[in-house]
Amino acid sequence: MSAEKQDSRLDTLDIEIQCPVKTRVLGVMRAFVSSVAGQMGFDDEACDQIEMAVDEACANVVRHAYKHLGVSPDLPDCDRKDELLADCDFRMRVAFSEEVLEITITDHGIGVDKTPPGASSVAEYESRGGHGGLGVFIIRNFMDEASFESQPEGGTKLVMRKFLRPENASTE
Amino acid sequence: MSAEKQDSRLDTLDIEIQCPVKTRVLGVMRAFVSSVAGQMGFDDEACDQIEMAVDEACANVVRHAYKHLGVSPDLPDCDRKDELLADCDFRMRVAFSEEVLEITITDHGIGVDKTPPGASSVAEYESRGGHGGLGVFIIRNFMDEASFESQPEGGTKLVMRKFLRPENASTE
Amino acid sequence: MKNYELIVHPVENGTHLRRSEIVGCLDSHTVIEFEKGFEQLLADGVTTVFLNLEKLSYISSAGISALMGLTHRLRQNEGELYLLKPTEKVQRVFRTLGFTNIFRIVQDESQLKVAQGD
Amino acid sequence: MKNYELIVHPVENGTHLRRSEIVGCLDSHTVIEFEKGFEQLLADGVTTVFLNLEKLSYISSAGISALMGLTHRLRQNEGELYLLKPTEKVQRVFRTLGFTNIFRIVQDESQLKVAQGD
Ligand SMILES: Nc1ncnc2c1ncn2[C@@H]1O[C@H](COP(=O)(O)OP(=O)(O)O)[C@@H](O)[C@H]1O
Ligand SMILES: Nc1ncnc2c1ncn2[C@@H]1O[C@H](COP(=O)(O)OP(=O)(O)O)[C@@H](O)[C@H]1O
Repeated sequence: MSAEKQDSRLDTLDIEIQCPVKTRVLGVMRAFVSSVAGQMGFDDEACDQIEMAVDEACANVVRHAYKHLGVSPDLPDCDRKDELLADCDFRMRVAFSEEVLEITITDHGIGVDKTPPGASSVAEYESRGGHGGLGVFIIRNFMDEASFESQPEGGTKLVMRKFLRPENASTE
Repeated sequence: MSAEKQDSRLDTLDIEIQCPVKTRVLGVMRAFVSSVAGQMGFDDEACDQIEMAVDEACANVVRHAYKHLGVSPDLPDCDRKDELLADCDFRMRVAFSEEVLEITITDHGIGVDKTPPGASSVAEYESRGGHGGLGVFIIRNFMDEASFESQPEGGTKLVMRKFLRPENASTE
Repeated sequence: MKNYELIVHPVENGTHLRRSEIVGCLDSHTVIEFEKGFEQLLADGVTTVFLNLEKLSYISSAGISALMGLTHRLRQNEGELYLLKPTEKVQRVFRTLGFTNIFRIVQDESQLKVAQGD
Repeated sequence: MKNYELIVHPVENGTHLRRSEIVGCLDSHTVIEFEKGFEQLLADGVTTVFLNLEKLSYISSAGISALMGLTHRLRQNEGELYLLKPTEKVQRVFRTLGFTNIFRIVQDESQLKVAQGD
């Protein structure tokens, strides 16, 4: 029993990253998280899905969380307050244990009222002319669980989980 | 002037990672740091060198920093205190600005008296039968600057720098 | 490592067709430059675009959304955006999300000749 | 994604030669398994090893040190470790650090025949 317990502890992983809200961090976050997912035994398709869900979640923080302060690549240059960039950061915690990869992304931005609905289907998304909602649709579809919460101190916390199962595990 | 200042601020990057002292994080740290170096404009050879220096530095933390507590993959199973693993972590801060990539790796372990000398050359390393010192040799050779410091609170802080110059910049 | 580039090949025969290629990734960081590149093509009167995706390493919702916007605009002028040879990774994303019915994806250049009607 | 594997090909003609191959990376995490694999070969009386490095994606000082240890032990028995076709990335590390004079690196299988004397 103790040996088993030890092994499972050795296999766990818990890493936290703190980073600025810039679109150029997206590629770095993707490289990081797909490396973790690969290490943890997910197959290529599952790694790609985790990579994409994380990219969408981080892109939302960068684009939406601090827009009210004037920090977002979506704003026209004249409305952008780049001098506030230094105060805007977010954290990603990546934890693996008991065959679940849990990714928590926390910002101190404007928060969300409730879980953003996202597109209900790609057909619905297309009928609206392809504007908005695809990111949350992807997060919901590619992860097993995803929940957005506004935090008491302000900002959003998104917790996403994906289970390592025989059908999404690397066979190599 | 203001536009120039703004641009240089937008190009900076400052990310911090906190992670456990397990050899399996090494691959993840490498993927992360080579992605950052590539983003910042280093060419393939420079990215590989930064990747390797970081791997050596992290491997030293994992292998040596907490050995006195019984936490190190180098210890025989009977001497290993895996239950202490949860208390042993380290941080890597990766900052890029003014064309310098600065990587700071901090642990709370046993510390170093002074900068470990490392091998003076590969010939010398080989003459000793290939034991020890190659990691620090690689860090010194692959980075432009590297300095180890013991910290007042205990533990080691290693600061490494590599300058982005025309000869190690990606031309693509 | 520049992680995005849009290559537009020179006009071949004065038609409103342009062959182009993305190298790198298309995410919220690089999509802005991509959209600028395509505004230019549309301003030049191009109606049919062959966009080779063999070297597209990654696409996010921002990239998909840009491709959809471009598809819609070309179709308004009876044109089309042909996506050529996406990698297995990118194709899997299109397929899993349901974009294979929306985009005109072509794995084989010979199919493209049929599509052009010559 | 298993990030390390040592493949040892079956014995060909009862000699003390073994062909093998590393797939993945050789760092402080994977080197322990690598060393175990080679202890087994040495215990089997192997003196000459062809180690194909075409699929070795990364090597750290721990990996280099393991290769050196193995080289020394094989040479003690008049044997040799031949490193076949390292990638440009791995070869550059060997070259920059000065290991190209220490290891027997072979880029082309035909050189290997000469080395074997047949
Ligand atoms: N971290 C966040 N902070 C604030 N708002 C968010 C955050 N994440 C998502 N949202 C909200 O959820 C909405 C839907 O996001 P998404 O599905 O990615 O589509 P899009 O980003 O194209 O609008 C966003 O428009 C935004 O209002
Ligand atoms: N973070 C650290 N904490 C404690 N000791 C360290 C640390 N980093 C390096 N050292 C010391 O530096 C020495 C040289 O390291 P290195 O050149 O990598 O060779 P090796 O790890 O093979 O001994 C180590 O043996 C160790 O004593």
